[in-house]
Amino acid sequence: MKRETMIWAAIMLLGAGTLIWRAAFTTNGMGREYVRAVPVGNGQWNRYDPATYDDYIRSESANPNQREYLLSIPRTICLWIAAFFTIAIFSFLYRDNPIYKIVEAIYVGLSAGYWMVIAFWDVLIPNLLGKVWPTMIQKWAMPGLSGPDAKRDFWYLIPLVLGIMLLWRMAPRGDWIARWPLAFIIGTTAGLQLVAYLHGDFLEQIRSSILPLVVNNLGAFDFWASVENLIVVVGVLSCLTYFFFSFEHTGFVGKTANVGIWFLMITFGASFGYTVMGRIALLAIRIEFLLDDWLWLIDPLHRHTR
Amino acid sequence: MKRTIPLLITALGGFVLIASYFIPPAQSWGENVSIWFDILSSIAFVLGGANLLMSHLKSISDRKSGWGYSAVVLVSFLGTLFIGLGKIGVHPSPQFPNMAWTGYYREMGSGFWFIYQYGYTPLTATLFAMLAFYIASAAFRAFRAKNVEAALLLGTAFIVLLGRTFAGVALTSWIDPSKWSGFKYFTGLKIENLTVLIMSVFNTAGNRAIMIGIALGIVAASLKVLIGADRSYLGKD
Amino acid sequence: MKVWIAVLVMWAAGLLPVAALGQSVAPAPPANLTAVDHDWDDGTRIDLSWTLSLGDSSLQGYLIRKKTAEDATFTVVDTVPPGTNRYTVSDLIRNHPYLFQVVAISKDLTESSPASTSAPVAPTMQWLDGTRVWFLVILLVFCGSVIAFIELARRGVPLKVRRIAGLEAIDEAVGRATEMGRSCLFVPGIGDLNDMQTIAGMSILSRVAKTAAEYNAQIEVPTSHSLVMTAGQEAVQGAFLAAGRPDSYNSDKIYYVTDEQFAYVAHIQGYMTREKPAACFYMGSFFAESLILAEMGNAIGAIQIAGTGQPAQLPFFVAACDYTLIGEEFFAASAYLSGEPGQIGSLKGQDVGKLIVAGLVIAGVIAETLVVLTNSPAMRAFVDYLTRKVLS
Amino acid sequence: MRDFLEQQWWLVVIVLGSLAPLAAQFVSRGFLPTLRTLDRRWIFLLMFWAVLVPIYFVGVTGRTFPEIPGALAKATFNEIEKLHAGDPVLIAFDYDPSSEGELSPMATAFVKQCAEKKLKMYFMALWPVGSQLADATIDDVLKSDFPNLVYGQDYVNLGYKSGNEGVIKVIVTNLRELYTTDSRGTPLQDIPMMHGIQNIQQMKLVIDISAGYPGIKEWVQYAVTPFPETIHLVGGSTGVQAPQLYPYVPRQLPGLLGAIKGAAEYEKLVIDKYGGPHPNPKYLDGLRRMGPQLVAHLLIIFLIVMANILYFADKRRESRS
Repeated sequence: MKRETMIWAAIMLLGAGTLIWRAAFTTNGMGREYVRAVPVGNGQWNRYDPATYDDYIRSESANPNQREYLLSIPRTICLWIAAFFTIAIFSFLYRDNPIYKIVEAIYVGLSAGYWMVIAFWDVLIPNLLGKVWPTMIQKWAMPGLSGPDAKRDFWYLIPLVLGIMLLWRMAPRGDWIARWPLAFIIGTTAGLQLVAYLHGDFLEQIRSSILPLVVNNLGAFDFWASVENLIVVVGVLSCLTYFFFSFEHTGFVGKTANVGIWFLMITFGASFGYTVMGRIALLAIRIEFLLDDWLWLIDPLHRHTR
Repeated sequence: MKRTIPLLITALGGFVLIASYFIPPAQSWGENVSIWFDILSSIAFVLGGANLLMSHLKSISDRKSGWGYSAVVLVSFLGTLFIGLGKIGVHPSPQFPNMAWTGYYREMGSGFWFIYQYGYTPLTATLFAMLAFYIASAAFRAFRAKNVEAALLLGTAFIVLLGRTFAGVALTSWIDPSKWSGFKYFTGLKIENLTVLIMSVFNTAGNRAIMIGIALGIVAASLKVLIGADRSYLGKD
Repeated sequence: MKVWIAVLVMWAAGLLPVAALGQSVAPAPPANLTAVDHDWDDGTRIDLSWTLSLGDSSLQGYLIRKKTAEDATFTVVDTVPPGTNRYTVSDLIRNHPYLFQVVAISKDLTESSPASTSAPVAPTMQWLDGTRVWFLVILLVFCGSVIAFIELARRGVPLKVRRIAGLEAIDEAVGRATEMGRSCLFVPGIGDLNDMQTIAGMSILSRVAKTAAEYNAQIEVPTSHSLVMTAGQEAVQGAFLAAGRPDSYNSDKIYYVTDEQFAYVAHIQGYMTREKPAACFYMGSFFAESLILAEMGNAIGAIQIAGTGQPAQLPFFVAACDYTLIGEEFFAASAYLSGEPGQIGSLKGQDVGKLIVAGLVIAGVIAETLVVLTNSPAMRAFVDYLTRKVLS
Repeated sequence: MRDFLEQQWWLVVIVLGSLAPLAAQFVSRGFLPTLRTLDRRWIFLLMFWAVLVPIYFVGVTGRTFPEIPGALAKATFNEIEKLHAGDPVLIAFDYDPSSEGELSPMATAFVKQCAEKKLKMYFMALWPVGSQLADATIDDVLKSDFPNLVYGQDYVNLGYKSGNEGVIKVIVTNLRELYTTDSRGTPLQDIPMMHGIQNIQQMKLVIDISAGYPGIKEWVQYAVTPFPETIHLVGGSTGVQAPQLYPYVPRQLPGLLGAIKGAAEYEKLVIDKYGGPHPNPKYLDGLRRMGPQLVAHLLIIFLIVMANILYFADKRRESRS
């Protein structure tokens, strides 16, 4: 254990040294974020759009006194933090460690807050308070909300009341009252999904399984297309047999169910194989972030070469 | 009172919505209920947030092992809430320069934008990217031809994977009708065509049956909830 | 055809001004255009019918246009092939008057003079949606059979159902966790309570929690939505009460993590490596995180049982878990586990549904094949009715 | 390759150094025993290098990995190849920036091939941003590499029209019902190449680059199905969408490029024929992005083979004992 710690400490020191050397003592450096200042309104304040080192150098060589393209210190710091996050998460693949634990804690807290902020500004304000007290919301945060003649929509008192009942759970007594909104949600979900799945998936899938077993293609018998249709129909029916609950999987039913399992396995194998490409693309994007955006080791889009 | 009324609410809510599907004047009710659901789930954030606060405060005050991480959770949670709800760093909307709160809370350059851009996004993308590693280790461990089913799973995945590389295409490129006319009956065996066949025939059949089954399962499960046969979500009293 | 080639040749030479097209002979127009409100709908459709153009056989087709009473110009709705003399315009605004026009188009795309409706017609709404009547029948048959079997079962008629491997493993898994003195982890997925999969997962949670209470095993339920946490607390509390151990219930074990999919997973995988639960259950709506969870569970050597109705995630659970409840089995699980006759009855109802599917598919396939083989118009009509009306 | 290894020696050292303990295990404990108890972290590490090294290699050298075009890419290429100079083709950009990674290499290559074939290109879009993406591709390919092509005579961007499949339904018989100007607002009668174009059945080929709805599926349903003899369609699609389109191949959709793999195969065909000895790197986007994909796929295939070798070796040993 002791030796391992030392090896890791050495690797980290070496890595940190390389980073400092690269950032500070090479011609191009690495990991800096540039911005372009764009005046907004009547020039009351500037918006800072992302720009590249390349933009900056070009504009600087045209006019050394330009103030349009700038190095952004906060964004540069944040870029390094983002790179740290990336490496910290990947470090979990080796083993659980304090750095991962810290980043995990940051991530959990940050994302919980993130979604609550979104729910507040995107749902509660426009869809609840904006409906129940439109004028107040207009005066405060959303002047454009539902036009100048916004009227109260009293239907929205229902979710408001249900919501308050839900929050009653935190009260010391009578927390059973929270079951009412829960029952409302579960009941309406059941109703909506019952109809949606039966009308959508169920009928749709039956309809698309109705295929001719003999395919006529421009007047000629198309053997392969016919075989394909036959396979689809047999496949659907045998998989359904597999799902049958009333019979044990023995005898004829068992054999058909077995064919069904084969179809399912082929389906799963195909989906698995097909998904690999997308997952690798995700990893490639992360590694490109590290090599390109942060380390400036590669530059396919010519963003940070002189 | 504690169980009967919720059961009634469940049944009433569900059956009314089912009926409304067939009655044109009521067909928009479902959408309204979906909006209400979003509102309720947003209000419920208070419960989730309180739960998060309490459990981490408790582990800090109990000095449980790893309580320091709980402190980190709390700091990042409250910090994000403060920056996001307070619209820190957000400028007022250009149309209403005198109203401080009119700016868009995710405006570029604002505090919340920084959190999104340099915290949320890289963290999410990196965790998502871990799948590339797990998919490799799962393939190594699970894809062994132990029986017919496993062999089919493995074989199909193998063909599809191979078809995604130039090696797979090269392997069957000798099936070329221009070299020998007899090959025209066998072009279906070329690996790229085989992939198409697997995806469009076998995969279609399997997925169709799964979807029909799921639809039936959802209908039966919904019905059990609505008629009160399954009331496990109500607890006991 | 010849005209067509001539047009192409002239066009290719760049000689043909648009106006030249207008010089070809206009086809005979359709006549007697009538528009009536479509019966039994939600007030968005109007039926058109007209008499065919005299030169119908040499047409490219008919062009249908609509406009509201206040619009200045007509807009195109659709084109239909020659020989068609009726059309239902859909996606109209309820109780809003419309005017319609039908013109014949010749093969060289010359338009005839239009046949127009004389007075505006407004689509109106009826109290029953006629397009959904067949669906209502299917719904009633299916739901009726589920309820009928539940009733039968409650009256004591014995119903037999087959075994499902993954479900019998649940007891074993909880038992093993108890022996090892480790906890059971139950992950209800990342769906909210507006997804039946989550609700079905809650049902299974209550059974697993009951088993855990009986064995006196620890159960840990991290959730990614506040509402799911609330429902989960109700379910587990109820289960502990039913098992006769209300004192062992600890609401802290059913807690909220975060709404963010991957942060939730980051937490769970951290929890798994640190606490090493002996049994992991993944029951609910899962997305890309399925493989992260299942691989993690595998690495710590837990027994893993998964069930979901997300077809895209089944391959990963199948590859990495000990048992996977595939689609319908997942929804059946809570009925099995409950052991209540009423719930078992619902499974029989589901089988009736599958029989309906098989019957419809077989009938449809035979009819569709006969259409190709015999070209019989009656068969054609039957298939059309089946696919367009019954299954629409 | 040798130059790369010599100049980037430090990467070689890191990669080999990190794998040295694994190699040592194989040597000291034997092949099968090591494989049997293989720590999955070695697989993680292999995967990491399998993705990182190709990205770095391609990024530094600008060279790409080999690619052999499959039947579908060849069919797509040939559908365009068999047209004659001056034939009109419609190119629909039905995607948005979120799928640019997969689709923009296809778009670039499609436009390049059409320009090389001297076809008349009509751009349009059913997705709001599609029109801008078409303009970007025009700038990138036509304006910089084919400066003698003239807007309005050799290519035109008709722009975006809302209405999804409704647009297709109308323009198959009457283009001017919906389009009266191009995307810049020029009336169609002032655009020379629009003279005589009444509907898209006059197009010799429709090329759709699609990321979902509306996209290839709608083009098949509302353009190819009603007019199978006059409208020919080929397309490029995202990996997620491709399986849903396979049922239309080859009858209604003779050519289909799926995901980055399809893009790379097609790029290879276009570059081999028209790229010259030193193709411009902007035509190699797909091939570049295939680098990590290829090595990672080969790694997974290799792992599956290893797993089965191990499994069958163990089975034989069991049955012997």
